[in-house]
Amino acid sequence: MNMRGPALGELAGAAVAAEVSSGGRGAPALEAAQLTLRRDLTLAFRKRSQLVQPLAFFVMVTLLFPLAISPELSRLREVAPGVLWVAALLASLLALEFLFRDDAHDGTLEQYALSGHSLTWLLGAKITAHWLLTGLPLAMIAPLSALSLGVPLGAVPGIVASIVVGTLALSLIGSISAALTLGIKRSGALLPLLTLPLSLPVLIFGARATELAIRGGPLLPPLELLAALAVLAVTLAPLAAATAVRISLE
Amino acid sequence: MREPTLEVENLHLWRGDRHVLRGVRFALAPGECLQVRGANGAGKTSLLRTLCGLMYPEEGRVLFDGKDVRVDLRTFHSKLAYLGHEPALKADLTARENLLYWIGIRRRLSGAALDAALGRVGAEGWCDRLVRTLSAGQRRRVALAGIALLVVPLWLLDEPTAHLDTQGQELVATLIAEQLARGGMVVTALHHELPRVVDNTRRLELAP
Amino acid sequence: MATARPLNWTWFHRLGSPPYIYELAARLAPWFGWPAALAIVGGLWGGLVLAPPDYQQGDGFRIIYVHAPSAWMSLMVYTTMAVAAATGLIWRMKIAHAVAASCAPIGASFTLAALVTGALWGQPMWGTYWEWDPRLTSELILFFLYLGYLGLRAGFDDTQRADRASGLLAVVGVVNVPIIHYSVTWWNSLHQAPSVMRLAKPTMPPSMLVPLLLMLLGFTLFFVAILLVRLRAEVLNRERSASWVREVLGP
Amino acid sequence: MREFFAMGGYAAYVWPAYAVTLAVVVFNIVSARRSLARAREEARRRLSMRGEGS
Repeated sequence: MNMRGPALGELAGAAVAAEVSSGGRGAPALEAAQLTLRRDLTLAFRKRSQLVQPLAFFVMVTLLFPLAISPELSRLREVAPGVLWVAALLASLLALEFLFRDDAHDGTLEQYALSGHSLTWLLGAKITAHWLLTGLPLAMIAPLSALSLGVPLGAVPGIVASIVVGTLALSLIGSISAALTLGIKRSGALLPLLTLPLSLPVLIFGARATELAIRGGPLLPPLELLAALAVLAVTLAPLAAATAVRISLE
Repeated sequence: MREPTLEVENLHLWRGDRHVLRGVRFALAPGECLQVRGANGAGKTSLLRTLCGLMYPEEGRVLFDGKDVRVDLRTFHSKLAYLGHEPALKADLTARENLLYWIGIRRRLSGAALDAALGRVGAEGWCDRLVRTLSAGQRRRVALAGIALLVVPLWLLDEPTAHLDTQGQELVATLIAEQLARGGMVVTALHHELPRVVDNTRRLELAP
Repeated sequence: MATARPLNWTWFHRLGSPPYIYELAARLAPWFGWPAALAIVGGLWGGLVLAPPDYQQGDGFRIIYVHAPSAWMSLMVYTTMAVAAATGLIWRMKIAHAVAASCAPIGASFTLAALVTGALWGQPMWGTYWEWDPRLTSELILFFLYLGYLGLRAGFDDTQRADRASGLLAVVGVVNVPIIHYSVTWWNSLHQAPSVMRLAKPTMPPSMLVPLLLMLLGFTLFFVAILLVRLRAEVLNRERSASWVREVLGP
Repeated sequence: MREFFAMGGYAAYVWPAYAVTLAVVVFNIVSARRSLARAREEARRRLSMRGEGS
């Protein structure tokens, strides 16, 4: 990364004009990623509706189940893991729509691709921002829904942990399909169709971890599998998303 | 240090059935400007996007400084500034913030440099307003300030004068002239003439 | 005007040359098609007539001769598709993308066959058409992966982008298939006793095994034959404006 | 012969399974041929359009 600095400086050497006093030194990749992250967070806080919508959706869906099944907490407790995870999956799917749409529309992705930095890193930062804005709040609000489904208080830490890790994996996996559908005008049901099969392992391990948390079983094994998925997604998904974004710009 | 040059050899680009670029070739030396002209759909944008490596030509090469840009696209990208149809600005950020985030990922920015650039494009009065409240011409000016801040040898400008008034068009011409004066190169797609003829401008006509 | 579309994959010379592939596929297709027919007829005769009934499942086990080859096709075709797509993405080889695009409908249709035959086998064996057996569940997910691939392709107007985007999806999918299968198996092992159905027991007598192998061979050859025909169509669609098309199609 | 078709009482499952697979095989043959024919036709149409056009 540092090698880029001098090369650019050298080039700019002749070209640096008086009005630009600070010189043409390139920002290092990490700084660029930080800026990207900060920008997305700033934007999200200015436009809060995108932040709130998936959360409201999540709470709504989990509220529907008692109404549809029964108000008996013992029965609800049985289905709570499934309800929580399916709702989390759908909510994160809803949020995916916003991940790249605006940036593709206004030419920001183009500028990222031409920034001279690794697009993989920049998208990694974007995905991180997306997870901080959707996955993490979801995990924070999940205890409320869980308690309304008759889940004992002791299970809450385990549930929160599994949703934190699981939503990270979901954001990463979803970024691939979100990037793939960028070139399509009416993607509609395509995004879920592409994302859901790939998210299945997350659902399975996440729901199992939640179930064990409720029953008081050893929830570490499924949590570890979930973490393994997240790690794998961290290494591969930004790369795949970057490739997909480049394809959409072609 | 040898001055960087841009050479384009026999570019052919297909989009589906359409043969968009048919053997485009040119060479550009430091301090030269190439004005790409042609009717709508003649492939001006495609040419610029191929030059910067977003599109892959079926045949031909782009050489920057004697090297095929495909070999190390990232280094090449760090030496160019591209202004597309969309000015890449976020409606919910102010003009200043936009530049901070957009140009900030390319180079370190001092507040003074930012102020100077915003002043150049006449944005002192409104640079702290949200971009959503700015007119199309004002947005264009912010984008131009961004390009001016990127001190790089090669500028690729797609219709830089779009939405601009006479004064704004004058500004574009001045910025281009300055870039050329410091030994930079400019390739611009424009169907009008620049209001003030920039020296060293050559023209490339693309047939539809 | 009739500028030939440039062939940009110079190193794959002949294999990358559309007219050559178009002609080669036409010549090769019968050499796969007829042996496929022969193997399938032989396999059917062996499987339906010669093979003895299974000591547990009676004649019901004969579904294996269509279920197992269909399931094999679903995975084999997906892998072929992903390898072709990766080749196309890495070397920008249009022919490879044409191969990948030709694979998808074949694979999807056989995955559907595997699902339906699996359900029909499940009813007599498990007493229910659908059992959340890991194999069937994975097969169902694979079917959705195929649908996603086809859906993504259909979403693009221009072939180049459709090729590259759907190619990437195929590669991502093939990385995920083992993970999905593992997670489904893991999930299944928690919730119920191991499945009763055993496919292709290692102790299968030759009279049962040989027809199965013949069917597998026949289906594979059939896949290649169909792939070659579809490939010709895909090549033609991508090369409509090239001058060789005029020569090939005649007046 | 009747015994053969009865499939030891499993006829209701065995024959539909074979029928479905046969249908898929036939579908593949037909649709592959149709797509080739359509591609040819389309290419011809374009060629003739181009011939008249220029």
